[in-house]
Amino acid sequence: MDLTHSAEDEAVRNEIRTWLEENLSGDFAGLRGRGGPGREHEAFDERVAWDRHLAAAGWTCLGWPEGHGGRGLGLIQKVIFHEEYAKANAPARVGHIGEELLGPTLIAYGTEEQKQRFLPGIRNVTELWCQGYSEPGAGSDLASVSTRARLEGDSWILDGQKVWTSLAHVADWCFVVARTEPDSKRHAGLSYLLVPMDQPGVEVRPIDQLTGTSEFNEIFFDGARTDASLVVGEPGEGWKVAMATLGFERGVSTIGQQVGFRRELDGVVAMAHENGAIEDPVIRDGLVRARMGLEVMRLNALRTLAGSSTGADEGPAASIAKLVWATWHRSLGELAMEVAGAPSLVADAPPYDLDPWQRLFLFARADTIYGGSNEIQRNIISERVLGLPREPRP
Amino acid sequence: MDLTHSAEDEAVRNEIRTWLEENLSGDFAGLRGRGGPGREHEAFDERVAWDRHLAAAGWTCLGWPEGHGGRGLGLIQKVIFHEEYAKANAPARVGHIGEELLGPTLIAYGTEEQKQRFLPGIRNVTELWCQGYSEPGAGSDLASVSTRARLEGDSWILDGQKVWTSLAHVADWCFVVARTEPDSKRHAGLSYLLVPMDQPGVEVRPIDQLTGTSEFNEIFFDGARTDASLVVGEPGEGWKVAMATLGFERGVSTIGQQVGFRRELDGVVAMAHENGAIEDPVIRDGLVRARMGLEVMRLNALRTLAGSSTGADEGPAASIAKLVWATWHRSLGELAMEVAGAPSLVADAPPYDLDPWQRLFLFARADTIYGGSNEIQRNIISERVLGLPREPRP
Amino acid sequence: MRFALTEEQRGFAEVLDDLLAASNTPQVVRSWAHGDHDAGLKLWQRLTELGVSGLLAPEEQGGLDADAVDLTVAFEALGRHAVPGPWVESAALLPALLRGTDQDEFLAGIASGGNLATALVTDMGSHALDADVATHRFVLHGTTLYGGVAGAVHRSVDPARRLCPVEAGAEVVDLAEATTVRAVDTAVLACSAQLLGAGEHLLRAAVDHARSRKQFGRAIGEYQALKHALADIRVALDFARPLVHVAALALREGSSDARRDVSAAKVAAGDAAYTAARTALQVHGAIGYTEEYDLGLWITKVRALVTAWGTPALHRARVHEAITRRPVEV
Amino acid sequence: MRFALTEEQRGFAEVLDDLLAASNTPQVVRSWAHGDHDAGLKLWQRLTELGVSGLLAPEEQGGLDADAVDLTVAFEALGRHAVPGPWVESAALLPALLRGTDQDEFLAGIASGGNLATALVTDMGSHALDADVATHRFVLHGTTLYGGVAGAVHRSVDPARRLCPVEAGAEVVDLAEATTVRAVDTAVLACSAQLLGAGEHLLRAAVDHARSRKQFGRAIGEYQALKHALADIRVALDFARPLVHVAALALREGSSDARRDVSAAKVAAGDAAYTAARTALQVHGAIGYTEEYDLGLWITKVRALVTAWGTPALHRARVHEAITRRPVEV
Repeated sequence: MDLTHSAEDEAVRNEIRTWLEENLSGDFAGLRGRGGPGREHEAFDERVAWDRHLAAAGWTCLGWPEGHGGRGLGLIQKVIFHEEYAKANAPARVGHIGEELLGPTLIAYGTEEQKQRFLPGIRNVTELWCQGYSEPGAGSDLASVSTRARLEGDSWILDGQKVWTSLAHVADWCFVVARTEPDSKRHAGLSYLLVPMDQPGVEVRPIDQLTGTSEFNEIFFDGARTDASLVVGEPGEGWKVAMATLGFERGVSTIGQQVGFRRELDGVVAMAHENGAIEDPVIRDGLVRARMGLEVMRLNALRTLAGSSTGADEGPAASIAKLVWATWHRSLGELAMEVAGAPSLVADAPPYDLDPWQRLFLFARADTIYGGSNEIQRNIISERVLGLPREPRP
Repeated sequence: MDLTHSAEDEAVRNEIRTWLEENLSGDFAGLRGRGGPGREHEAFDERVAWDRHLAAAGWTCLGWPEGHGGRGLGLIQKVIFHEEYAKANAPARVGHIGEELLGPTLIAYGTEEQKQRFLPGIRNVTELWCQGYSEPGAGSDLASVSTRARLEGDSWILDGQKVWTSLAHVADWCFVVARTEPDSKRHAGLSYLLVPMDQPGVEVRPIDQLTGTSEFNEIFFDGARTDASLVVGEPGEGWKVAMATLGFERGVSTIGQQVGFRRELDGVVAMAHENGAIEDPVIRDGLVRARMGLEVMRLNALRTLAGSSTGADEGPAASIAKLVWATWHRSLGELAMEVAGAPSLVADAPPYDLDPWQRLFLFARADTIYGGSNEIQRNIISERVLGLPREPRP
Repeated sequence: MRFALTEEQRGFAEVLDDLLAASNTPQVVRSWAHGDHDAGLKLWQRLTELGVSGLLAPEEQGGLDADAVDLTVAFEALGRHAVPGPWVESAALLPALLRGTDQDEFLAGIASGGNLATALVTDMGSHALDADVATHRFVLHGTTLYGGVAGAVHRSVDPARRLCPVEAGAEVVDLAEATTVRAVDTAVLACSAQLLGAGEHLLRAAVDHARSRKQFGRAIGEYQALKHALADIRVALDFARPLVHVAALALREGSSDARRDVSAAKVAAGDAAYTAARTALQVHGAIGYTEEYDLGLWITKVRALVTAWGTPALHRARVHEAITRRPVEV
Repeated sequence: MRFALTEEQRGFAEVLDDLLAASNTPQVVRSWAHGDHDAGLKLWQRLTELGVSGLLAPEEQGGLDADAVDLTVAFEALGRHAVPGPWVESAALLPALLRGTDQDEFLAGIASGGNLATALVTDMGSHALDADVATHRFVLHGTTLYGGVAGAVHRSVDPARRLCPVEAGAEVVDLAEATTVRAVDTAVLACSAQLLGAGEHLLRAAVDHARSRKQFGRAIGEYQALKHALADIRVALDFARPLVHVAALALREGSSDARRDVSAAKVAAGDAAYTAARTALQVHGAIGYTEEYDLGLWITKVRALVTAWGTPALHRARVHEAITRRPVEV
């Protein structure tokens, strides 16, 4: 057991760090700290340019095989990239849905044609993707999808509605889970389709949120079309492919996320020192717990990394990590507001209407809901790790 | 809305206080603070004598109608009695199961003969009772009772086992819920029987607990007999009677209980001041929270009192109170042990092997289990107060 | 000894609830948040007709001479329906400050609903609520009440609470310390009652949603984890309310423990309402987080009220101090 | 970079588990609690043969020269099986104190299992564990190690931990402060690992019970409230273990943060084990509270270990102090 990096890994770290220092400058200097959950609207076009700049230098899709345009980096080096990226306060990526979710799914399940058609666009950030999973009234229950698709000649025709779709208003394509066998139930009869967004049958409506921003959207499919060949995996077996995508969602970027959390926590601590809130023993204890919680999340991620080479089932580990970070982040938001005190009530004008602590508070509350609610995670842990019986289903 | 007592109530308070001062003296002086949950073994015979002394002076069964040997006191005056009784640190009562549970049940459901036969013994503390509800493997699920009783000639014959029976080893009688219709299920086919303990077919075995004491028992019925007339309510309708008894269990004595809690809390606070634990901000915050929690329990009891004349359903209010006091008391036990620190680990010899804080810790943990677990209470609140659906039953 | 609302008080609460339930308050709140005060001012008048604004004003000036318990009844209803406007300032703080001074005309205006007053209490913040629409603005600094000069409106974390910086102008009156303490405590009490009411609404919304929304083929309200979380909110609210009432009694009786009791009420009501907001959001899922859904009106309101009129840290510290000052009392 | 146990360490844990699972440790614990040490001493010898007692002793004295990570592996197994005896003192504290002194013979006796040593660390308590059966008794006061003279055995909240007051006798050796700090930290670490192991056992017992016990016609493990409570324990233990391992690494590397890391590990492992005990009791219901049921052996053990080797308050204060000393680091 050791926590030190090999010389080779340190060399990768230095390369990344140096490149970021040199490149997050000039036009890009102002992008530090921009974007991210609750702030996806910030400097969007500039961040697209930055992502393409990263791509040109070969810093996208690091873990993909070299044959598909990646660098074939191992887990630890990917973690190092994310750590350095977060430490440099580099802007939130715009292409992450394609890079982290669809790309690996296509590499695993896509046809040769699909890979050739789509992987370069993801890798070079020339095509942006969004994820069409959630539906109104379905929430965490993906298997109750009711968006329908039917094959007519050379095309799939889609009708239905998706919701909570991040970045749909800027995406070129959407990967959609749709019911392609009319009377099928639950997990059966679903297909995983790739659908172009720029067409008459697709309408995107932003959802205004309590943060005053609207990075989530509803998508309405009304006779939307896509080519018959653009189904990933066999028709009717979309559930398996969709689950694989969800698996990729729990990637190494959590380590980078923690660097961001650390920056937020440091900010709250600094504010507590400035305004004297640190003298309140309850707040002080909360800050110490938050610090310890963050350390534990970091260590857990490192441990998960060490274990991931063993091929063990990572679903439960991901559930544990999600449950903990979501709860931690919500608590930090609450703590930040308590530290800030009365001044935390005043805001400026939209869309930049909230200071970082208000945004942290409002957005972090949603963490325990998105990406699988706390309740779902606890079910997974109790059933898959502890072996407790499933709840009776009607 | 007011929290002051009428002159009449204050007169009752003075009468009780004076009587207790004068009578908790001489031979009885040493009984102050003896007995109670986790300490029922303490000075038992002397406490029986004390209870009979109370009875002789007319201080038992205060709320019973005068015709049955009670005083017909109202709720508030009963509360005042319990407050003063607890403030005087008078010993825990030995006859409370008869007085608070069986007596009211007989008054409501018993035959005239049953009342004449049993109420005087309860009122004068010449016959002690225990409650035969729980069974091995049944726990909170009273309806799954499997102790059987059949009518043979003039007698009920009982076979089966009860468990967690307080004071069974000293009781003269037991009220037993038994299945009297062989193939009946759940709530149907149960009867509520009064069974003498001193007979060959009844065996009592004490259950040793982590506290080193054993106030709970198992009762084995092996052809135990009781007279055919000693069924309360109709045969087969024991569920209704048993539920009524449980209703009486949530009586006004909670206010007295809170006075006892206050004494425990004061002791923990004093210890924290003595050994410096009060300087730990987390412990200090815990103590303040405990103090506030206790105040809230007191106010809630007063509010429930005010509402109880309206005849509203008191089950949920009782569930709320139970959930809160059990959780509060468990936390106090934990806090006490943290305040006590390393010295809390050392104990003396059994059966007085634990200091008050150790006993508080070990016993209070059980509070969240006995008398309906926290889980059961939350089910009741969510279903009966909030109107949420019941869980599906198989 | 009767620790319960009187029949009159329960009737008052029902009348207020009936009015407010029929007033489409979510729409009133949204308009108010956008600076369109018409509907809110109409509602102000109708509540005034029921006596809300004049509760604490003297009878001679058209008020009701009601007590602090009555006040909690009214403010719980205001919180339950998320009524916008400077109610705490107009109906609690200022009447409590100015009773017995020479400000009879002002108090008569409060009771008649003609005066909409707001105030900045300098040791609790730097902004005053809704100073843009108020007819009177004040600054309470120490024991002195000044007229106030308001700056531009800022949006706040609760868009329906429009906050303005206010500077002290001419002195209005210098007060006894006991009066200012009592008046500010009365405002804190009113805020606590609002929190309770908002918490009740959030619980009810969460329960309604849990009963109707299905997931994995069952009403989500059948799931035990959710049921128990909602039960815990019911408990938290049921245990905060008596603290609010006791604090009201302490203020009414002029008890020396009033400040401690008010702080305890604010902490408990804030915690309960906050937990209700958190759980309501969790129960609703992502939809509870959208602006178009009414739930957010109460969630942001609770967020603001938890911090307004003294942060939890401030009130917790007061309770700590009051309790640990007398060692035997912790 | 590999934050995981080595294959050898996992193998070591398995070998220990196999031995202990076959040793009827609940019976050993009960006998030990009644002062009948035979079975416990036999188990001590068998664990010694596997190297547990000599882990930290130098190779020259027959020890294994193992590191603090190995130590946590062994003590987690001891905790999982509730093994009684002065293991922390004999296998962690004293070897860490006496390595590099002239106490070669004593260390050789530790490694061979012939020496059963106990010690009172005066700033953490006033009693020593199992001094009645120990072959050597010590008192560590400041940086000086003395021989110890034991008084009568007291029962403790965990009956299998027999505590004796001990008075300091002749001085054995005066040590560098760094050595004593490191040795006591090593003992705290061992105790933390024991807590983890005990917590794991309690979780497993609760899960087994929840799967087999039926109530209202369903296995109680189907009820979501219970499932989620058990899931939370799984999470708490999974998140305490890395802190224990990091503290072990810090001790191994001689990091200046070692004391803070050890305290953080003790707090986290204690909290997790304590929650496991509380939930296991809740899951079992009243039967978990009886003396005849094995569960109680672990519950009282956890209760004792949470307070032993520094109370939660002490370790929490150390973490607070270490973290807030450097403002930017909180």
